[in-house]
Amino acid sequence: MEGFVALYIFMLAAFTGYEVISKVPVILHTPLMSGSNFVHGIVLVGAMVALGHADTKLEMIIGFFAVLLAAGNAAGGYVVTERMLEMFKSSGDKKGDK
Amino acid sequence: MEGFVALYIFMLAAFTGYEVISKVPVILHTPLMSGSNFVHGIVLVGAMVALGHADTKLEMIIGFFAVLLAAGNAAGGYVVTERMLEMFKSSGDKKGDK
Amino acid sequence: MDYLVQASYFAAAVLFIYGLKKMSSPSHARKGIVWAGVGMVIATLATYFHPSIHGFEKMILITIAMGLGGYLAWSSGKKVAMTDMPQMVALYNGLGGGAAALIAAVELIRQENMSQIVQILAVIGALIGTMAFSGSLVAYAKLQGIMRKTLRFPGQQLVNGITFLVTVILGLMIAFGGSDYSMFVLFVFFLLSLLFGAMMAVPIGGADMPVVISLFNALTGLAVGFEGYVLANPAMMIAGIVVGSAGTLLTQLMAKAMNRPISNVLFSNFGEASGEAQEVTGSMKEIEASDAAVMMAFAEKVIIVPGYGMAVAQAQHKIWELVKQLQERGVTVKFAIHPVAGRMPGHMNVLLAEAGVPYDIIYDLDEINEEFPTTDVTLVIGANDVVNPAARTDPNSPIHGMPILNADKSKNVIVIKRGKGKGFSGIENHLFFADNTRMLYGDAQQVANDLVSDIKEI
Amino acid sequence: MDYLVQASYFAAAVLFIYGLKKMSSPSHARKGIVWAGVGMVIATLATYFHPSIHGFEKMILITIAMGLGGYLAWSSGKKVAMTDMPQMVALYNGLGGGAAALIAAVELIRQENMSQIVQILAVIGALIGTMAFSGSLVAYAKLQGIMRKTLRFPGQQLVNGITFLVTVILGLMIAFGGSDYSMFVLFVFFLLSLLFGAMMAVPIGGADMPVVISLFNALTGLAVGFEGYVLANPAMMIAGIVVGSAGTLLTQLMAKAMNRPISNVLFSNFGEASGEAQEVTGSMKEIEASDAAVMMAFAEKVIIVPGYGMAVAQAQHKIWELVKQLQERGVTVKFAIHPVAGRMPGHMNVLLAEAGVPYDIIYDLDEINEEFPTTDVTLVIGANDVVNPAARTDPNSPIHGMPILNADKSKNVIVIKRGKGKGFSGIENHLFFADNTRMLYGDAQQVANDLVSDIKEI
Amino acid sequence: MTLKVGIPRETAEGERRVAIEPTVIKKLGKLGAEVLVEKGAGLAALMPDELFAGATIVESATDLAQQADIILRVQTPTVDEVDKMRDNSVLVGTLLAHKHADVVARLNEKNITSFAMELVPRISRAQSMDVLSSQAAVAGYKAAIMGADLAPRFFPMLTTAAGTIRPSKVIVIGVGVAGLQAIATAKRLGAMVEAYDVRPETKEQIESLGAKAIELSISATGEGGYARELTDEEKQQQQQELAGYIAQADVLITTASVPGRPAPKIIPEATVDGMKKGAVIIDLAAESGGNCTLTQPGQTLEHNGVIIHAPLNVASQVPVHASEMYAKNLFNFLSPMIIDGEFKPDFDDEVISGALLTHEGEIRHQATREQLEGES
Amino acid sequence: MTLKVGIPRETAEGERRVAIEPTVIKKLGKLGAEVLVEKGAGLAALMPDELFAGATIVESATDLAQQADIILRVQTPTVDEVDKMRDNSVLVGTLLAHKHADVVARLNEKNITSFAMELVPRISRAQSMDVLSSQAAVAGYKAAIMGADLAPRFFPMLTTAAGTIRPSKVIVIGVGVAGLQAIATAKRLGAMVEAYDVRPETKEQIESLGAKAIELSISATGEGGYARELTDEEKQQQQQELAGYIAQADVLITTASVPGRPAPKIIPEATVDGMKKGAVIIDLAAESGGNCTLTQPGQTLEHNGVIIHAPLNVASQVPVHASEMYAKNLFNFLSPMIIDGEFKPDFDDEVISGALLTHEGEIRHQATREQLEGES
Ligand SMILES: NC(=O)c1ccc[n+]([C@@H]2O[C@H](COP(=O)([O-])OP(=O)(O)OC[C@H]3O[C@@H](n4cnc5c(N)ncnc54)[C@H](OP(=O)(O)O)[C@@H]3O)[C@@H](O)[C@H]2O)c1
Ligand SMILES: NC(=O)c1ccc[n+]([C@@H]2O[C@H](COP(=O)([O-])OP(=O)(O)OC[C@H]3O[C@@H](n4cnc5c(N)ncnc54)[C@H](OP(=O)(O)O)[C@@H]3O)[C@@H](O)[C@H]2O)c1
Ligand SMILES: NC(=O)c1ccc[n+]([C@@H]2O[C@H](COP(=O)([O-])OP(=O)(O)OC[C@H]3O[C@@H](n4cnc5c(N)ncnc54)[C@H](O)[C@@H]3O)[C@@H](O)[C@H]2O)c1
Ligand SMILES: NC(=O)c1ccc[n+]([C@@H]2O[C@H](COP(=O)([O-])OP(=O)(O)OC[C@H]3O[C@@H](n4cnc5c(N)ncnc54)[C@H](O)[C@@H]3O)[C@@H](O)[C@H]2O)c1
Repeated sequence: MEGFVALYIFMLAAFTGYEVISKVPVILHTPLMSGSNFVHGIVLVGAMVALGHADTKLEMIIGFFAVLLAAGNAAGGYVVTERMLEMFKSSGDKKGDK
Repeated sequence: MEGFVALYIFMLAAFTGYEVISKVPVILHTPLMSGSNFVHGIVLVGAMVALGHADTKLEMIIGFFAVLLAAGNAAGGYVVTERMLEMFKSSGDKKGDK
Repeated sequence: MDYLVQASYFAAAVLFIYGLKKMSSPSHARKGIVWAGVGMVIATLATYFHPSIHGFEKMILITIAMGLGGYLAWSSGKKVAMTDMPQMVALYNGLGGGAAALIAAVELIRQENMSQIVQILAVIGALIGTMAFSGSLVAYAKLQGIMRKTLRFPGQQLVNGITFLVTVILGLMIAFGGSDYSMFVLFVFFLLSLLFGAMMAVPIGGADMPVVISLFNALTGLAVGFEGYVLANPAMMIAGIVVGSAGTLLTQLMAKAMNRPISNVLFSNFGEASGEAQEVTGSMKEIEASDAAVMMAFAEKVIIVPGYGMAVAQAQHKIWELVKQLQERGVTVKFAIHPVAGRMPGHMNVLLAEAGVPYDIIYDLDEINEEFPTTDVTLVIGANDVVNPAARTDPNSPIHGMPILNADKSKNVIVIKRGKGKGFSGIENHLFFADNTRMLYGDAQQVANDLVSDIKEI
Repeated sequence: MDYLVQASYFAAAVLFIYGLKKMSSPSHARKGIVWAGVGMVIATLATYFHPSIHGFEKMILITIAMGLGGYLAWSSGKKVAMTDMPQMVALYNGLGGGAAALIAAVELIRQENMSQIVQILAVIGALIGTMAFSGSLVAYAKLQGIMRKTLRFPGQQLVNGITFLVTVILGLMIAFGGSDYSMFVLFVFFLLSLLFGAMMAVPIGGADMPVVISLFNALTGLAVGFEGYVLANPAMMIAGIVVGSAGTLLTQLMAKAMNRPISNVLFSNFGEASGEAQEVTGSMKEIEASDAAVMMAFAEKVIIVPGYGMAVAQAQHKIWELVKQLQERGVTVKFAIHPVAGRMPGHMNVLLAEAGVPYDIIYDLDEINEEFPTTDVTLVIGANDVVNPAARTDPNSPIHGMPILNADKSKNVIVIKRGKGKGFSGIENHLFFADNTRMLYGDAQQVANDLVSDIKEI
Repeated sequence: MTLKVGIPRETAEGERRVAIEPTVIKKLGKLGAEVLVEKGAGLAALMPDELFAGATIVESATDLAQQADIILRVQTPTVDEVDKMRDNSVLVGTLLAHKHADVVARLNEKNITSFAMELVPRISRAQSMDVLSSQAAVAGYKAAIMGADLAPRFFPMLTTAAGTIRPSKVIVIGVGVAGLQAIATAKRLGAMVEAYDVRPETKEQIESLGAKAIELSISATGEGGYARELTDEEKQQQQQELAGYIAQADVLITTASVPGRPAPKIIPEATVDGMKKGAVIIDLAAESGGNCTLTQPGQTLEHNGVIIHAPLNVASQVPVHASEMYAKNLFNFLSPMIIDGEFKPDFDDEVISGALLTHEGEIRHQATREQLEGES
Repeated sequence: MTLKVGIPRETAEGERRVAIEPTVIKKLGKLGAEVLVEKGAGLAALMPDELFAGATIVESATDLAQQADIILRVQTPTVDEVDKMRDNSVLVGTLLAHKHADVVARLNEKNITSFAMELVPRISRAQSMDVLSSQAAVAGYKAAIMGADLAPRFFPMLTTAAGTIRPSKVIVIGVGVAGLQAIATAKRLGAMVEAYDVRPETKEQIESLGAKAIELSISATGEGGYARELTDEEKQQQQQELAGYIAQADVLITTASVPGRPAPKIIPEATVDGMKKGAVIIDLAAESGGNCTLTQPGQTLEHNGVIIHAPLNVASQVPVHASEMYAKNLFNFLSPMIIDGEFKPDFDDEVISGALLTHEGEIRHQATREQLEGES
């Protein structure tokens, strides 16, 4: 990928991340931290690729652990976030989506 | 440029545009329209390139007009927007930047 | 392409986004356009070093074109009256669309081994850009008064539809024709696009114009973005698509502010609604709470005229909150109490006292009537008869001879009421139709509530 | 790479952004994580078809690793107590950072003709990812109670600084070493990164922990984004950088919510501030207005206990507005008036009546005292003595024997006051130190104002 | 010779108001009129003679009557007082012609042009001359204060160390100008206020003051914003339904009236018997007989532990402000008729002709003429 | 034999309160005591005997005194009434020992255990027994109502077709319990309220009611939340500075007092002379001589157009709620002493010992003892 194109994507993504988070109530800080923690679980995809094209034993072992850890990140991140946000559900749904 | 990369840039740019505009007071609709009108004056850059690599007479004529029009877009857009936003200055500055 | 150029483009893209972001808040708006302007200058200068620009001669040519176009637009933009701004926006927008279309034309004529995607986007950009060009020019002509009639004929929609269909088919032929489409097809394609854009704008008129201009603006943005892809120019891509997306949202918001779905503006009763209202001498002009909030927040002096409606809505607490917020922003606020406002002597006093409004900002008719001409905004809340100029002017009116609060003499009047309800005396109020009056419909308490939160957001 | 995979990645990126956007508003938050989850599943499944994954055997291996890691994390995440959530976030975050580091390791070991930029980003990603890994694990260990001591020694900062410097130098050697850096250097580089991350986390403790976890979270995001570039994977790039940027902002916001600059948390008095406060039995725990607003907005029942401070601040109108907003959201709100609240008999009644609070939601001590245990949030506004449990428990207290409102028995208590001011009787109030009490500092009127606008935003 | 406007001291018993106040003197002066005030005319309204700067103080009522071209009064003059007036002079006041046939006759004989302020048509333009409204506003305010003073209870709710005092319930019957003002005042004091009127449009008005409207199953809207009289059946029903509400009242303020007729008897003895001990009735309709059957106009009595207070001429108890408003009403009425210092009424004006009682030896007000000449 | 608590009818002139109310009867019953009430004891407070469900109605005062173990009163009994009481019985009431040496002596002779409620120490725990506070709250409220009733003006601002009525200015001097309540009530009615007290901490309290604090250059904080007496010089200065403010008042409410001493004379004749015609002074300090030198306790007089109203025993004018609060105060005081239906006071408790006047033939309250035995 061309360097500058990556820069554009990085810039836009950074702006997007910033905009999405600005002005959230303090009570959502922890759930959002957890939610974004889940999102970088996408590293799993990279880990799969790394393991996928690993050639040597060493690379494969490292790759295996990469997938293992990344899966942990994704799965754990999801469960924990979901449970935290569960708290907002009952009372939120009570009033309908507003 | 790879097709999907362009798609990513388009997607992120669209999201950015959306976020930037959402929740503006009605009174800013016209100035913002004017401001974004100025921003797409960047077409000037493209027009310059088009004229720059024009080979035939026809292409050059077309290119010339492209630059002419684009420059009109950029310059006119700027002046008009600046004048509209001028109105917000006095009262805005009165209270300091908040 | 060399690094300097690329870096400049990148900087321009960042500055555009940053500038637009600033522009969306009233107190920073002005800085926003300056930042965006800096971005534009950087990008333009850098382009002189673009590898595609061969030779000094071209640079001269570019500079001439740029200087000419820039000068004409700049000077016209400087001169024009504030009230003519909308058509200027339309004009400049049309220029941009035209430029995008011309770029597409150059590229399509060159037929330089484009990839399929590039070719498709070039065609789409050409179509959209051309439409925006002709449509915007029509809009400009109409607003400027050059073109007076709003052409309408039976079956108009059908003709438009067919034109569009043919244009699209030609477009497909070009887009998927590899490099062997004929120049003639290309020519007809552009011509039809031009025609269609104009036909879209011709039947629309009156208050719908700004919505349509905004739509063309969004279209230009898209065209620029697509041509940016064709030229592999990310600054154009980003700026174009940001404007395309923002413009689309803006168009929707503007249509919503007029209480009309966008499809309604474009297709159904092409501009009819607003065309007719103007036949009365003056019309009731609605305003959004957020707009009213900005008007008051940036005013120097506001007078509030409460009436029976405030009592019915029990809005006094909210109003007082509103006043306190205005005061915090440095606005001078006074209450003007008409002797017979409400339904009993002192009705307003009781309510304002309940809300805790201090006596020293409450004025009666004699004390305040001279102040209206120097007042930026008079906010009439659920009052009707007590601000009805008919009492001064119309000897046949049942309220003739009753002294009234001269709200109509202030620079702007905002009237809060629920609908078309008459006052106690049951007569029409011409204040509501005055040029400087805006109607803010809704229950007074609800509206006051909205105003309070809108002012907070500024 | 084939289109399907690319399209899936694109969809995943869109879903991540959309999901995060939803998560940032309380009423939609839960849908947000579900959308993001869908994105993740799509991306993961698509990756099986990624051209880099050679052979069935690898797929099995991947599936095993994924299953194992996923299962362990999922089941531990399901089981853990709500109060232990923060450390789980730290743990999972560490795993992600580790994964990013390991990817970097694989790529750097392969040394497959990387471009210079790719190589630089791979190294940066490795450094950051490794730090996030070890740092998060230390944070986890500390919160989980596995590691109890907060190691601190003189010159700690110097040692940290040197370690970091050495790591960076090694990193530069690798990044600009073309393909001829030694494996040993690579190994030492990773080791030192690991060490540095841990050392960063070790001295921090107590209330600063969440801030640090958030910081590591942002770092993991960056690492993932950079490794995404290395692997030419835009989904990773976007998701990673979005998280990196969002996480950085979040870290700042969290530090701000604790009234400490982020540098303070990280470098100066490493966790000392919070360490000491905990030596008292219970401590005063501050809360932000926006947080308090959410607590009340999502409560079933709220009791408001006004006191002399409400009178001093003349906050009654604002409070009533707050109550009306809560009522609109379906919250049951009652006012509890203590017999001697304020400075004269009926002081609160006068003020509430002035604000227009209807009598039927005003209760006196006998009527309401039993309701506190079933109350979600008790909001104490400028009251002190009348909610001081010492009256019940401490026979030596000057107010012993005075009946009090049992605010302390409700599930949560929020106390609005300006500072550490005592009440009329001049004694300390243990309610303020209770586990279920949060202090909301500020002038009662100002705070009520903030609460009102915060609730509107939810 | 300049126009002389004279203001005598009121002679009616208990009348504390006066038909002038300092700013009106100034304004009349600007119109070119000279103001004569009888010595001590303002004393009862706590306005000593010194306050009337710009006016000439005239020692005796007779002198004043002899000098004045226009006489402003609060209440109807006696026949003697009319006798002292100059022929062809002008009289403005609350004349209540139907109660004072003799006075009207004498005015006629003396060719006096008299205007009865209570007859001013209630159109928008004439609101500033509407003495009924201005004095009713005073009465309504005062009624609530009297209620609070006479009640053995607190109006507001009070949570104290010695227990919680429940707020009093105040019921207002008849929601005209006075009733609305009574509602507003009682609400201010913290009472729970409910109100009832036969005219349905009062519901919104009651609620616009934050009080609760009592809704019964009958309505009686009449002409010109006034109420019509109810049929016997309706009255019966009204009384019964109301009694239920009234039983809970701590203070009951009644202001119901139908112009030109005796006040409707809405509160029979049975209703009073159903009331709480220590409840208070303020019957503002006492002037026209009272809304309660037990009412003795002008007296305060107790019936089964219920105090029935039926004050007359309530506005006169707030003499400073009542006089101020009354005087301004008169001025607003008078000023269009004084042109260049001369009295030139435009008898085509509906306000002026509406209020005109006698002129050039004729009774101009139709109802009064019919009543009096039918009688004679 | 169960403990008998007796409540006689108050005999002091103008006293409308009674030391009991229905809920207290129930609560005393729960503690195992029997309640005896003299016939008609509650009539003046608009509580007929039927209301006292659960209590035994006793025909005569003598019978009651003979049967009761504990007697609850509002005011000090006469010597005769004490004579009728049983030896060794208990008396609770506002006894004002320093004014009634004879009564105290007789109580002592009869070995009666007597508690003076006004002596209850003003500590937090005893707030629910503080009759001074509860009755002062009533008086303060009533003072504002009386002010509004006597004033010839409106309290609130009123913009009407007949001109704009400016709000009245009410000034409150002495911002204790009564003063605060007066401020609150006058504010409710829409008056502009300013207030003054020598204690500086009242500034915040005044402002907490939305009123304006008058700040002079002197301060006088004493012990225990009460004010100390000022020096002569200070008094002079206070009077002069205040006079300037008072000149603008429409209603002046004075409540200043220093416990156990005559009320400070803050309003000399010169200040009154400087006031507006029609201004009203409500001197709540009348009980201890009044804050105005012209005050005649118990009377309403006019001085140069200013009405000086100096009512005594104001709380008694709101008898229902005043009695209710008073009775609850007594109950809160009594209840810790009634254990299993028997009277077992804990004389070590500071509240009980503080209020104890006579016990076992001794005067237990030091100041009273010194005063009386020094005298004898
Ligand atoms: N003060 C007195 O003593 C007295 C006594 C009797 C009569 N009057 C007469 O009353 C009139 C008073 O004039 P005014 O200007 O105060 O009132 P008005 O002329 O009666 O007008 C009130 C307006 O408020 C609007 N409104 C009603 N409820 C509302 C709500 N909930 N939210 C927002 N708007 C609401 C109504 O329009 P929508 O229905 O469209 O909302 C109406 O046009 C005069 O004509 C006066 O002569 C006065
Ligand atoms: N009701 C009566 O009749 C009466 C009469 C006399 C005495 N008292 C006594 O008064 C006390 C009443 O208790 P209470 O709980 O109502 O009041 P309190 O115990 O006096 O406490 C008031 C609290 O409000 C806070 N505060 C003051 N101004 C504030 C402002 N502008 N904004 C926010 N907070 C503010 C103060 O803390 P900060 O300074 O930190 O803000 C203080 O802790 C009791 O002890 C009672 O015995 C009552
Ligand atoms: N057009 C104007 O400018 C103007 C000026 C003043 C008053 N008014 C209107 O005229 C109305 C009456 O004014 P007023 O105060 O002089 O009235 P009023 O003194 O004649 O009567 C008082 C009230 O008693 C009510 N009433 C009569 N019979 C009743 C019954 N049996 N039961 C219950 N209530 C009964 C009437 O409906 C009226 O509201 C006012 O409400 C006002 O809106 C209009
Ligand atoms: N601790 C408690 O629980 C408790 C209970 C009740 C009252 N108190 C306090 O005691 C204070 C006094 O109560 P009170 O109403 O019985 O007082 P009070 O009736 O004895 O006196 C009334 C007021 O007059 C003021 N005063 C005295 N001399 C003055 C002068 N020369 N000029 C102006 N003002 C003068 C006093 O400062 C006092 O505020 C109250 O403010 C209250 O805070 C405390």
